[in-house]
Formats: sequence, structure tokens, C-alpha cells
Amino acid sequence: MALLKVENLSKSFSGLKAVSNLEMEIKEGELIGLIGPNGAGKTTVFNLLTGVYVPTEGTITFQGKKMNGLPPYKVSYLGMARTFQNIRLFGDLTVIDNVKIAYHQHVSYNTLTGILRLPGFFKGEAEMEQKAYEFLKIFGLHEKANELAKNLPYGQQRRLEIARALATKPSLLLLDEPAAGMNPQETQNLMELIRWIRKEFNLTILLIEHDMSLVMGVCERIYVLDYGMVIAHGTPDEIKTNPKVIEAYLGEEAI
Amino acid sequence: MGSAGDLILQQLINGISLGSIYALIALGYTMVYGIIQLINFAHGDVMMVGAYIGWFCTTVLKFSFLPALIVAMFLSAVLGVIIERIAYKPLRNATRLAALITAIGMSFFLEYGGMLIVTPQTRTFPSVFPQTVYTFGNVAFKYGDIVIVITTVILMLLLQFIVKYTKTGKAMRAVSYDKDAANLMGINVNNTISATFALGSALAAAAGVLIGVYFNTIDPLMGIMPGLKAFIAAVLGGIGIIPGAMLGGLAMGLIESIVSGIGYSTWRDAAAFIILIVVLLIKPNGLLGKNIREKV
Amino acid sequence: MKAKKIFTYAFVALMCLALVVGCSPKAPAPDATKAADVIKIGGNFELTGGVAEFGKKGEMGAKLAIKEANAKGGILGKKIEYVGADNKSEASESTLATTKLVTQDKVVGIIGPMTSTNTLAAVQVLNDNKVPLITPTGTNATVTVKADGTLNKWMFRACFIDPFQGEVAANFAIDQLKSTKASIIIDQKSDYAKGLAASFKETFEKAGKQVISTEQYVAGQDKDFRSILTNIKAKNPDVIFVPGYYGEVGLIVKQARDLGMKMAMLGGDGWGDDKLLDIAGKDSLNNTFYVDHVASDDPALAAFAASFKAEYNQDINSFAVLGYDAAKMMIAAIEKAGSTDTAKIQAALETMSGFKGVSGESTIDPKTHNPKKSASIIKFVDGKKVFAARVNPK
Amino acid sequence: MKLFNLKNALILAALIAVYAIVQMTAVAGTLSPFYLMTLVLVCVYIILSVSLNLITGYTGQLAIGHAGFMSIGAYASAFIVVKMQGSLISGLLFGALIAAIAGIIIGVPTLRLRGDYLAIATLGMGEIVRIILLNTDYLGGATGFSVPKSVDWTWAFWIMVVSVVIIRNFINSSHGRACISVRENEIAAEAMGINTTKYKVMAFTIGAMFAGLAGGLYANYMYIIQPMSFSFLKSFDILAMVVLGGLGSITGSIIGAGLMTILSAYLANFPEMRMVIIAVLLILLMIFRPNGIMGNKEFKLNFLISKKER
Repeated sequence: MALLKVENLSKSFSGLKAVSNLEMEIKEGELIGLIGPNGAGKTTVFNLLTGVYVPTEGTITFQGKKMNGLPPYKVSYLGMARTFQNIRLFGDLTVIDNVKIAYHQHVSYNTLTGILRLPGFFKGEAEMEQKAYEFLKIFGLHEKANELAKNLPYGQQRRLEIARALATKPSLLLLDEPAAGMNPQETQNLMELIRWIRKEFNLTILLIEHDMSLVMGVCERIYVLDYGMVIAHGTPDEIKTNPKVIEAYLGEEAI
Repeated sequence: MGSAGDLILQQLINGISLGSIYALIALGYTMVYGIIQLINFAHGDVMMVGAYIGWFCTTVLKFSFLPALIVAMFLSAVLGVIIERIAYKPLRNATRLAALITAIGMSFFLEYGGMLIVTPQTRTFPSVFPQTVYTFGNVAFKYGDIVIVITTVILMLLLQFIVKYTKTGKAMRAVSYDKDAANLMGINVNNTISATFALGSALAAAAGVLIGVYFNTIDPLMGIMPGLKAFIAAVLGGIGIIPGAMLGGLAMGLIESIVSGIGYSTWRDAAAFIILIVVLLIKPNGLLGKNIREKV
Repeated sequence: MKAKKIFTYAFVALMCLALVVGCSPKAPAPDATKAADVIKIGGNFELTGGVAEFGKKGEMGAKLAIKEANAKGGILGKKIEYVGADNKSEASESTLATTKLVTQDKVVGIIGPMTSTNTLAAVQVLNDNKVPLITPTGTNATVTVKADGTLNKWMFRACFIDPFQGEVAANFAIDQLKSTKASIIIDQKSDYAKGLAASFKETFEKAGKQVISTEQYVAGQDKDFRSILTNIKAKNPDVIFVPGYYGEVGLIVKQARDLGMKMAMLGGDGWGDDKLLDIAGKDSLNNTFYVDHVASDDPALAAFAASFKAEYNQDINSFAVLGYDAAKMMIAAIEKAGSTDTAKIQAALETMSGFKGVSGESTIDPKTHNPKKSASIIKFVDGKKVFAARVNPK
Repeated sequence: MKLFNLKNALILAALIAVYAIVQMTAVAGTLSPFYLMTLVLVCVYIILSVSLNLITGYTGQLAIGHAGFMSIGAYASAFIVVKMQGSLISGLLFGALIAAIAGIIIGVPTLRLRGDYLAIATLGMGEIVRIILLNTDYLGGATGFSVPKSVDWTWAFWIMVVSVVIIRNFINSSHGRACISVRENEIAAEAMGINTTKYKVMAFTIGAMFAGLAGGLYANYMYIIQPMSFSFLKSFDILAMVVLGGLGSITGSIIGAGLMTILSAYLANFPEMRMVIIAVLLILLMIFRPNGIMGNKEFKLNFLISKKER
């Protein structure tokens, strides 16, 4: 069964179609790439999937449930997590607090328990602290747990975004240009990390990326978007040789 | 006995001349907000200072209406620039709340500093207009009503001209759109912001003199309520948008006289707030405001 | 970074210092002998906030009375020292100001505040500390007598109470103006206006006449009354009762006349300021009447106006007059008591009779602490105040 | 993380010491009633500013109608105490409850607005409450509502302490962090599974509730309440305390409230100049310390403890 099924998805902003008739199917455990030139509508697709935008048309089915029009936090409850292209960390909070906030939906104690400092609070906080620390450790951020997120270097901020998204315990992880601004070595490390977390957490991953080496290196299938439409999809090898893609996207770069 | 039609017409006239004054004050609020996103709570008090300058010119220096208006506008413009340079400029990169608190402090300073200098007593303007009353059937309006509306219209046209066609006006629009980009394009951002304060304060002073001349009385706390109402007017129209301030001001004036007109004068101020809130709930950026979407 | 930290600590330290200095119990006055040489009278007035104009005028009156008393050599062989406090035109600040005057400055009596609400806020503090207060213009009946009928022992006033003025005005409208239909315009923020309006309405309607509409405004905020006046115009009453203060009343009268409304207009002692003439203009004021304390040609009033002008270069109004009278009454009581013992001053005030002030002769009713004094009706004729009638209290 | 540690013990000891010193000097008569009154007011304003800080400083929602909630609490508690002959505690709880309900009713529609639009909407709500009270003669209308004084230093101080502890505990819990994430980045918070509307309303309601509680204390201490005391200028005062102390700092709010109240009391000796001096100080402080006295940091006793541990 498909984990995510997108049918005939369209979104227009005051008449302008940003995404039109998008069809997409992702099976459990897959690692899919979403590529396309600037302004092709990739991030809009993410925003539609995560509930930031309400689709104009079409349906999104996730784990067999229709989820059009659900607010983002409910999408998160259902098991979809994302990172942001323009990093959106909680800058004035510590690194570990960033992760704890993402873990909030799994915490067991209620507001009153927190205010009255009942035993449940200490238990819950201890659990959170431990889990958050584990997530940080995966991304090598545990030594900076008590620094402010805004003071981290760029590459670490990107990794913290992924760590934070993982802390919501998703089954589908959407990564929006995770390697943007990274050098080749960092990108290489990131590639391995993405592969590793997919296995470790039993995840399905959809990623937007500009860095071709990353996409071609890790993705099993790729969707190519141009002017809000899917112009091609298939394995990396198929995409590389697809004339439409070359024309729209790779061709541009080749010049 | 006036017919219902006359009654409505009279209330509309009342509303328009009151609304014109709100609009003049609201323009200053909206311009300053548009350029540095500051709710300048001291704006109503600049209006008060303008009214006092006008009063000084007409009673002590025996000026007539127009020279007094111009002197008041000019001196208030200078005051506006001084306030901006001393109190707001150091906070341009601080949090907006810090600037807001400074504006509140400045408002108190003008009110109570003014009270120390001119004492809290009400001052009366001499009659600078003929006290002619024009009546058509049961509808009456004064020479002063005409002056208010005409002055307001002229000042608004002048403002539109300045903002649209002069270099300073274009710079203002550029700075309000993107301060850094404007700076890179060689626009002197500091001077442009000062010019905005000068223009806004001059308009407020004009409103102050008009209030003084029309209603005859001024006092150091006269700026608080018109200031607050003009702010509501600016938000109602969509803060930062010049036509919005005009529309909002007129709407406020009309709302007030209609609510009083149907016999709920007690609830007039509450009605203004309720309408504001309802409008905001339907159009969160005001009547003419564009819905600006945050890029995700 | 470091400088910032230092600043923070310096600030916290300063703050603690302020706490310590501000809250350290005041040491007994080092010059205790000197303190005994003066008699302290406190003034709790609205010096800032919405009705600062009235408070300031009242304080000027009170200060002038004290200055004059000192010029005559003071009382009981001592000079009077005036200690001022600001209540920001707010009840809770009035409680604070009263507490400060009574417990910090140890005044023997207080003059002020000008509004009933702010005066009511002082009642309990004065009961607890047993210090008398005279409000110049706190007209609400409950200032001196609680709603349940018990007397506020330490509270006195120099003015009429609301019901008296409203009654006088209503009777004048019925008997002299032959009115049958009245409209009332009141300041919704002012209990003075509400009190006058209530008793006017009661008296007027008891006589079988009709109050056809009541409109409200907010003093200090509103300058445009055309909307409510347009409403009244449509109902066409033969008298409009406007129990407000001169600032708004002037505008109301003027705007009514501008709208072509020629009926009689009537008010209370809040009209008593020459500014009324400046604001409304002499033509508009024809066919208007108000209740005042004394006839405007009273020689004592003229003398007071002259000395007030000499002192402050401002004109008098009812606030200045009553502020002055309240202070004079307090001074007279201290003299009569022959002591600065507050209980004796209270007793002297309670039995005060035939006190001659600028606002006329008054006698304190020991049961209600209200002064019994007569009222005058003043009529405007081409900008001149003309004495129209005198009404004695029952 | 334990409930009973050295730090908490030290804080408790300090609180008891402050309470006892004031109480003893007040009883002995060395502390003048005027200063005692000022200190009680400091407690009231601490509750107000800390609760507003929860809304504005921590959750990032610019609300300037706090005096409205304060007045709701004040009048509701006065209603219970005076009209229903209820006890002080029932009055205070009722005031807090009604204010909290008002917080929900006002918060749900208006919290969809952002930034300055929310500010003006809350300001408007506060003014509407005031106008309603002004026109309610049953509760005294413009004249005011006389309430017997039943609050004393003990009540004010310990209610203040409990309020601050509750708000602090809330902020330092997972739910509090959820509120802070709304301030930091609403879109990211939502994407991480935070129901931002719920947490905004929750913070707003808790803030309103404590403003109501403070209003109840105020009403039962000041002898008389009147609508004028709760105008938007009072909301500005409270906001100024919060910003002055530092947005997102509880100790900052405490310092801000203390500083402003004590300053105002001290300047009572200069009635003519008082407001001008306060205005100038406000401007100067903002210019030289735009992030407030404490910034978003807390004043901690850690340095006392760490010395021993070192």
C-alpha cells in the first residue's frame, strides 16, 4: 500500500497556478527526490502536503487517510515531519529545547501536572531530556545542547532542523534542501546520515534538493517538477537521460 | 421639527467634518507606521502642541487663520523631527516594543511637560472665522465646517502629490518597501524617515489648529482621545496605507455620529471599537490592507 | 558584553538601593522643634490626569487661602504649611495620596479632592487615622453620609450636594421658564452631572412635566456634540438641562445655537467660569441660566477675583472659589478648636455656623456634614451675568 | 531536577525573610502605612506584569488590554464580597475565574490577528469592558464601587509568590516551551505538532486569570474601584513594566513592576513633576537598554551555589 498518495493536486494563488494536477505515490521505506528549476513549485508541494496551504483541488491520502485541509499540527500528529528551506529554528532557545518542543506531542503530562510539579512532570521531563539528547547525539550536536540555536554555525543549524523533525517521530520525513549551503564534504556526510536514519528509524523520505550529486546518489526514484507540473519521474538513470528534463532543467545547467 | 431625512443628512454632515479631522491625524500615524512600523503614540500630542502654537499665533501674535496654520504646521514638523531624532532613531534596530514604550513615554512627556508649561487650564481660541451658519431647511452647517473639509482635502491632495511625484515622496515609498535596498540605491534613509515625521507632524498640527479654531477650546490632554481614535481609524483603513487612513478617518467620524444619532451616545466609543474588531476579524489587515503572506 | 553586565548589576544595585531608601521607615524628623512650629494642611488634588484643570484651580484657591492666613500671622501663633499631593484624577491614587499626607506628612486636615469618587476613596483612610477632610466640590451625597445612613465622621464639604442644585434648577425651569418638556445632556463619566440630572428629573417629573430625552457624552474626550444635539433638536424640548462643566457646556451651547436651537438652557455651578463666555460667545449664551453660590456682583467675590488674578494671573471659577472656601473653613476650624488635635478640629467643623466664605454664608449640618447655604440663579444677558433669583435651603 | 534542592530552599528562605521583615516593621509601626501600601501595590503589579509577560514576552502576542482583565477580576470579586457577602477568598477566585473566561472569549477570535492588529484589538476590548462598567449603575457606574479593605500584606505577598511560581512552573514545562515556540517561529512550531492556537489561547487565558486575581487584590485593598482606573493608560503602565524589566524574563518583570511602583511613590513628594520625570526616565531607559533591564535572562542565584560546588 502506498504511504502517500497525491491525486490531481492543484494550488493557485489569486489565479496563478503554482502547482497543477500533481500525481505522486510514495511507498513505505522509499527515498524519493523532488527536483526542478527555481520557482517550479517544489516548496509549494511541501506546504500543501504539510497543511500550510489548503489545496485548491485534489486529494492527499496519507496512510490511507484523506488529509486535505488539516492544520499543520494535525499533519504532524499523523506522522509527517519536515524541515524548512529557509531555516526556521527557535533561535532564542537552546539546541536541546528545540528538540524537546518537537517531542512535546509525545509527552504524557498535562498542564496542571506541570504547574503543580507533580511526579508526572519530573518523569515526563526526564524522558524528554533523555530522548532529545539521543537525537542530538545522532547529529553530533550533543555537545552544544545548551547553546542557543541561533548561535550554531550554518551546517549545524541544518542538522538541528533534521534532528528536530525526527523528534516528532514521523513515518514520512520531508527534507527541503537539506544540503543547501554545505560544502561537498558536508554534503557527502549528510548523504550517509540520511541513508542511516532511514534505516534506523524505518523512515520514508521525500527530499527537495538542488545538489544533483546528492539526489542522484541517494534517491531511488525522482520526480521532476517544472511550472508546477510533473514533467518526468523515474529512477535516477532514467531522469538523467530524459530529454524533457534535460531541456527544462539539466540542459539549463549544461550550458 | 426636522424630517427623518434632514436628521440623517445633518448627522452625515456632522460625521464628515469630524471624520476629516480624524483622517488628518490618522495620515500621520499611517505614514510613520508605513515607514518604520512604529505606532507613534505621541502623535496625538504633537497635534496638541500644534494646536497650542496656533493658539499662541492667533491670540498673542494676532495672526489670521492661514499664517497661524502654516506656522503651527512648520514648527510641529520641526518638533516631529526632533522627537524622531532623539527618541526613536536610537531604537531603530531595537525590538518594536521598546520603540512603542518610548513612544508612550514621549506621549506622557508632551502631555505633562505641556501641562507644566501652559498649565492644565483650557484655553479658548479667538473667532478667526465668521460665525456664519448656513441653514437649508432643518440642516445647518457652519463656515467652519466648510473650512475644515476644504483644508483637509487640500492637504490630502498635497500629500498625495508629494508622495507620488516628488523625489522625497518616492524615497519614502522606497524606504517603506525595503529600507536596506533603498539604502543601497543611494537613498538617505535617515533623512527620508525624518521627512516622514515632518510631514505627519505637520498634518497633525493642521488638525490641531482646526480643532482649536472649530471647537474653540484646547488643553494639554486634548491629544489623547483624538489620537487614539485616529489610530483606530488608521488600523481600520489598513495601517501603512495612505488612502486607508483617509477612508478610516471618515468612517470613524460617520460611525460616531450615526451611533449618537440613533440614540446610543453612551455606547459610541464602544461601537467604534466593536466595528474595528469586527472589520479586523473579517479583513485582518484592515479595509484596504493587502493580505501579506509570509513566505514559507 | 562586559559593559552590559556591569550596567545590569549597577541597575539591580540601584534598584535595591531605591527599595531600601524608599521603604526605610522615615526617621523622626531631625528638626522636631521646627515641625511643631508649623501646622500642616494637606491638599489632595487632581494635578494630573483627566480633570487636572479642576484640581489645579482648586489647589490654587486653597493655597491662596493659606497664604493669606500666613500673611496675617498664621493661626495659633504658628505658620501653616501646605503639603500637596497628586491623585492623578484616579480613585486609587487618591487613596495613596491621602495615606501619604496623613501618615507621612502628618497633616492635621486635608483639602480636596475635587471629584466625589476621589473623595470617597479617602474616607476609610481618614476614618482609620482620624483626620478631617473638606472637599471643595465633592457633591455626591454619599461622601458625607453613607448609603446606609451612617455619617462619615471625618468628611466635610464646602459645596451644595447634587440633589439641592438639581431641585433648584428644576423648580426654576417650572416656575420661571414655564417649561413642560425638558431634555438632559449629561457627562457619563461624572457623578456630579449624573446626580444633578437625577434630582432635576425627579423634581421636574413630580410636577407633572416631562423629561423627553437624556443624551450622554464623555467630558475631556468629546468636542463635537452636534450628533446628540441634532437628536434633541428633532424632539424639540423647551428647555435643555446641561449639568456639566464650562468646557463642554460652552461647546454644547454654541453648537446648539449653531444648529438653530434657540430654547432655554440651564445648568449647575459647573458653569461658573468666565471661559464659558469665551467658548460659547455672548450671543449664544442669551437665554441660558445656571445655579451658582453667590450673585456675581457680590463684593467678596470681586475682591477674591482680584487677589486671585494678582497671585496667579488667572480668572476664578467655582473650583477656585470652593477650594479657597474649603481651606478657609479648615483654618477657621483650627482656630476655633484652638488646637491642632484632629478630634477637636473635627468637632469645630461639625459645629461650624455662620462661616463667611466667598461662596456665601454657610452653616454645617452636624447630622449630614453638608453646608446649608443659599443658591443664586444667574442669567446671561449679552455676555453679562445678571442675578435672577435666590433660593434658600429648606 | 528536584523539587527540594538548595536553590529552592534559599529562595524560600529569602521570601520568608522579606515577608517577615515587612510584616514585623509594619506591626511595630516603624514602616509607614504609605510604604506598606506601596509594597502591597508592588505585589499587585508584579502579578500583572508577570502575567502579561507570559502573553507578550513568552508567547509573543502583543496584547495591550491587560487593564481590562484586571477590571473584570476587580469588579467580579467586589461583586462577590459586597453584593453576595462572600468571603475574600471566594471573591478572589471568582474574579480570577471570570477573567479567565473573558480571556477565552476574547482570545479565541482575536488571537488570529497578528502583531499590531492584535494590539489594537485587545486595546479595544479593554476599552469596551471599561465602557460597559461605566454604564453599569449596579456596580457603581462612574462614581465607583466601594469595597471594604480586607487584603493585607500577608494576602498580597503570598498570593503574589504563588502566582509567580505557578507562571514560572508553567513556562518551564513542556507546555510553556510550546508557548515560547509560538513566539520564536509560529510556522515551525505548527509543523512540529504544536497546536499554536491552543497555546496562544492558553497563555492568554492564564495571563487573564492572573490579571483578574491581581484585580481582585486591588479591589479589596484600595477601598474603591472605578472604571477610570482601568483605562488603556493602565494597560500601558503594565506593558511598560514588562518591557522595562525585559520581555521573556520573570525576574525582569518583578524588577520592572517594583521599580515603576516605588518610583511613582517616591516621586509623590514632587506632585507637579512626577509624570514628567517618569516619562523622561522611561524614554532614557529604553534608549540605553532597549531590551529591558534583564533582557530575556533571569536573575539567578546559581552563582551562590556554584561557588560551594566548585
